[in-house]
Amino acid sequence: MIKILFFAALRERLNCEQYLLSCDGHLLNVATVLKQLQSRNSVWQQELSRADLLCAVNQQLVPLTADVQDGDELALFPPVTGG
Amino acid sequence: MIKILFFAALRERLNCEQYLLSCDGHLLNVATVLKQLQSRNSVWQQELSRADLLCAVNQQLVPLTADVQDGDELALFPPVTGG
Amino acid sequence: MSIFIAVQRDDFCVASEYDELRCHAACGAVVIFSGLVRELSNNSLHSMTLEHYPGMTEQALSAIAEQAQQRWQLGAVRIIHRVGTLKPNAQIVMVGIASAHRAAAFAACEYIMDYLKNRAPFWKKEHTAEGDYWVEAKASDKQALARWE
Amino acid sequence: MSIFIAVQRDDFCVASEYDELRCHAACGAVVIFSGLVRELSNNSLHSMTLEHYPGMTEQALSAIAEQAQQRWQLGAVRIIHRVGTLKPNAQIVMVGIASAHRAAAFAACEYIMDYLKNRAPFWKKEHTAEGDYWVEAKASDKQALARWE
Repeated sequence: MIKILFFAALRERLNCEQYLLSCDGHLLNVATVLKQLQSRNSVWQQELSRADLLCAVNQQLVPLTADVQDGDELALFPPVTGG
Repeated sequence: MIKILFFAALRERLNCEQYLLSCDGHLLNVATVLKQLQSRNSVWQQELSRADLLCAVNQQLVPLTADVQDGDELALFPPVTGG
Repeated sequence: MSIFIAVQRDDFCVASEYDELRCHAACGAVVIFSGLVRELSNNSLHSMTLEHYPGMTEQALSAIAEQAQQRWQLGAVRIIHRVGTLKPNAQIVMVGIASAHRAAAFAACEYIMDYLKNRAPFWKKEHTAEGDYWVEAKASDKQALARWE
Repeated sequence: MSIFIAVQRDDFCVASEYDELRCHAACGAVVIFSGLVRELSNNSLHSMTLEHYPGMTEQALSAIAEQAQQRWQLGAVRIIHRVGTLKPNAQIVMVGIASAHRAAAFAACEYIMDYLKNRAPFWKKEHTAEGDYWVEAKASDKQALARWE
């Protein structure tokens, strides 16, 4: 399983904090995971297609081409606004 | 009279804090004042010829071409090292 | 070189942080940045909530501090970032640097803030008289980062 | 916009200065620089004496603060510079800025320090185990100024 976390405005718009995705032992990359999530419905399609979406695998910022596999924590979130 | 002040290392090397120069009502510039002071002796000659000498007229940094006249306060000092 | 990182709900004390920073004998320069909750121009801000990604925030701040340490000669780096609900004028974040020379201290402090603004997983939501709004990321923060790369 | 300038023998308190700076409601950013008497590498520094040109120092610092204010949108500028004899680790100078945004606060603080280092009439004499020496001006301070011109 891949544990997927959503934060801030994205969490509110998807109305979802956490989502578990089975990857059947396959090595995926973030972009293919996003495709699967986008297919859920039109809101997810729209929100997860945003060009400014950021992603972290195991708490490290990564590009959409990064690998992700069973046991990983994948976080998806809008541009950060701390500081 | 022009009141001439010396500070820091320059004050110590000239062994002089303050020097009063009569200018007989003439409008001088800093460079001509320096020439007069340099003519006092070889130490003044050397110390007041340094390329890094700074000068202030009435407490404002000015170039050697600045005018100076009766009643002015002219300060001469080495590069500053505060902060 | 010492690094101190904290992500906390509690307020922090700049005076104590400064005392920690200035006790590095070889350091002649201390630079502190403090970020505060700013009033909106129409004075309608009630409060602001800072959400974060627990676990990743501390890692991200540590990584940024280490990058700064590799880039400049630093004696100490201290970063504190608050989360939770904050009122106008409350302290949000503090970055403090001690270094032998001021140029390194200024550069490292600004570098850390520029990275933090773009890479550390914090998000602000403003609670105003008109409703609640997520703060939008600023293009100027992205541009600020570009000059270090 | 408020400007506060002091040249004094007494020590100053960064905590109180910070409290003054952070009470500007429209300001989200405070940057403070503090300069300390640094140990020499061989640990031989007993103390340091700061001489100045009374009257001109205050004018020079005010002029620098006003230049910074013309260049950036600032809420408050505070500059304190000590004179007299100071021990290692003593505070020498503090520049504090409050501004709406951090880029202006950082830039103004560094600008003021760069000008102060080159234009304000203070001179340091080190008292060491080997004797008393006037501190030489550093080329790096002159270069630091050049980028603002």
